[in-house]
Amino acid sequence: MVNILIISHSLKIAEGTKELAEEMKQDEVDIQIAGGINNGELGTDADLIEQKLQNMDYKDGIVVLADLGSAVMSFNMVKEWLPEEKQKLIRLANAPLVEGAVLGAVEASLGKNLEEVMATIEENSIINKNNL
Amino acid sequence: MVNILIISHSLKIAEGTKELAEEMKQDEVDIQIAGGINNGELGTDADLIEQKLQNMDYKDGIVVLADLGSAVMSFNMVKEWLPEEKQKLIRLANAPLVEGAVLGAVEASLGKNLEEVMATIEENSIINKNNL
Amino acid sequence: MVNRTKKLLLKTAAVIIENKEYLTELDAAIGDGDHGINLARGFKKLKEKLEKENFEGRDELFKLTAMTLISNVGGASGPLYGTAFLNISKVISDNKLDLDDLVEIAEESIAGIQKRGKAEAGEKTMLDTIIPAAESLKHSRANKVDLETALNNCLEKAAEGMKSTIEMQATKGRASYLGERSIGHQDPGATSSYLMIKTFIKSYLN
Amino acid sequence: MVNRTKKLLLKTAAVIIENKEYLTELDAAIGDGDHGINLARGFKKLKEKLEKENFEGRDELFKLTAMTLISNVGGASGPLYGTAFLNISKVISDNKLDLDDLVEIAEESIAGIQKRGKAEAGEKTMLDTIIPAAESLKHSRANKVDLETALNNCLEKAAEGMKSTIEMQATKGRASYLGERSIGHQDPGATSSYLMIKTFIKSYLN
Ligand SMILES: Nc1ncnc2c1ncn2[C@@H]1O[C@H](COP(=O)(O)OP(=O)(O)O)[C@@H](O)[C@H]1O
Ligand SMILES: Nc1ncnc2c1ncn2[C@@H]1O[C@H](COP(=O)(O)OP(=O)(O)O)[C@@H](O)[C@H]1O
Ligand SMILES: [Mg+2]
Ligand SMILES: [Mg+2]
Ligand SMILES: [Mg+2]
Ligand SMILES: [Mg+2]
Repeated sequence: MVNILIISHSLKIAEGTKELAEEMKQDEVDIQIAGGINNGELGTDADLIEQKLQNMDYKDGIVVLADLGSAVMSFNMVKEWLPEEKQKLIRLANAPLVEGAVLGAVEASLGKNLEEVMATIEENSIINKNNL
Repeated sequence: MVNILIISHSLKIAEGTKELAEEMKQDEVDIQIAGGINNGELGTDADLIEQKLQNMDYKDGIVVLADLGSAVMSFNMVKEWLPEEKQKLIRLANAPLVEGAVLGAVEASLGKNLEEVMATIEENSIINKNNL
Repeated sequence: MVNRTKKLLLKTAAVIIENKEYLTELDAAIGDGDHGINLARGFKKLKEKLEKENFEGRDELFKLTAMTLISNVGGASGPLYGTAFLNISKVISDNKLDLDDLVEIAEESIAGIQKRGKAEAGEKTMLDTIIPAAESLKHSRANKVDLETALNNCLEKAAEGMKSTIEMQATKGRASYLGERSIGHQDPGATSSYLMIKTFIKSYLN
Repeated sequence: MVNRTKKLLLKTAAVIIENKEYLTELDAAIGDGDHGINLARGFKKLKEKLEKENFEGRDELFKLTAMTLISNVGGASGPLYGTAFLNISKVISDNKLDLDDLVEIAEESIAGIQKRGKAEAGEKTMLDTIIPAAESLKHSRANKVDLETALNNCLEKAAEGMKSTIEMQATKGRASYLGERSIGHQDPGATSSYLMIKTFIKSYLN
């Protein structure tokens, strides 16, 4: 099963997104978060990202959702510290944080593979809010 | 100045998004939230959305960001209850919640008008996380 | 008339509250697992209000139902059922309720739900219960079927409609996220619609 | 040598901490107003660690600096400066520090920052201080300028580079959200880079 890591500058956003995504998952997808710094301030904690990526099961892949550029930068750095075969299985999605996490959780819990989950959440239609 | 309403199923997401967006704003943009139901449960509270839209200054327009379909449905309903000239100035963006709020707050605080703010946050490139 | 309608709405509230777990389980399979919780929260509030206040006309009762669901349900079914009941409140009269009225009520409900949710028949939603029920009423009217038979037929069609959602793939609402994997599960909203229609019809027939 | 470098890093920490408010104000104008806070948090931690531990070589010192900034800064400047210092730790030697070494250090810093941030010169970032400083060192080496003059020229070019960011439009980092409205403000990262370069060079010249 594909697992999901949510990286946000805000602990609240990360926690809320995890709750929202877990509501929709049908099966044992592991959704982890790395939110904020110092337990509540806004920022990215590279150590926390590393710790999560170290401990998550990555054999079927990990989809990473990040909010802003500096979170992406920290993630890219941490990713390079991992063994190469693991790096290949960890993918930063070109997807919106909240919407991508919710849809990604559903896709992953349906047993879709890494490519499939990525393809679905990277569709631009994910932000067409006016299209119910 | 264009103001911003953030509608999320999660109070935490709404609060965190407001904090993140306010960090970036350069001027007196009013960022309001309608997050969750019953002070913390996941859902959308139409009354809260109505209350926020009633009280916000809309003369330069209000950009609305919503997370999922049911938030959009509630918003559309509440919007129809408002006077027509107000309805025209309240726009639901085809934009991701968190990323749209942050970029929208910057745009609005630069004095951009409603059309300009909408155009910027509705660009698909907003979700190209891999493109620093 | 007003009192009978109030009793009907209280009965509906009781039925929804009784089925809270069942509806929630259905929603857990293809949604976020809250449909029963959502509707029970709304109808519990409605019950309290109905018990406290007195009402002049049926329109008032349905308007209260609409606004209470809108304010308290918290999920998509809030604006959907809320707008349906609001539309009903605009057309319902106090002195009669014949097949013409029932057709109008059914059509107004559908119009309200479609205004909010933009769904058509076959998208695995509450409409897949309500549209066949409305069609049945129209068919009965066209064929001058008596009211009791018309209501029995309508209930049968509503049940069929509800069950037809099992084989459908959802293309609206949260269940649509599941794509093909939404097939094989009965839609929670179609089920709550059936429960409401059944309560209305049974109480009418008694 | 190791002790001098430790002192240099402590001095750098002190300078950044002194300029916390200034850097934060610069970031408030075109970013999220935390650059000084971020760096001061990182360098305060570095100071604590430097004071507590003993070090074998300069590589160790720069590695510690890198990892401490990476772990504690919390903003884009964390991975950016962190990777720069990490690269420095890989090339720095304990026995000499001539113009060749300085060019190598400058180039490695730039490579580290570009690896993380993918920016070029002219995008209104820290690179607009560091790239001209590196070019100046290379120019001095090519022209066999003596070390003291080379360092003075380098500092001048770094200052010019920093100031050149005022007229630039940001196309990387948070300031790029402002588009044209980022013009007219000095980049916070370019400023902190200048402060660091100045500290390195002044301490070298003393
Ligand atoms: N666009 C729509 N049109 C009609 N009915 C819909 C639509 N979206 C969802 N529904 C109905 O709403 C039901 C779900 O309601 P509920 O669980 O209360 O809301 P939510 O999905 O917000 O949690 C679905 O089973 C479906 O019947
Ligand atoms: N892509 C990049 N490449 C190089 N430098 C960058 C980049 N993005 C940002 N910076 C630098 O980082 C500085 C901001 O750092 P800081 O405020 O600590 O981070 P954040 O933007 O995450 O709050 C900017 O002034 C700029 O010099
Ligand atoms: Mg639901
Ligand atoms: Mg829900
Ligand atoms: Mg900053
Ligand atoms: Mg920051």
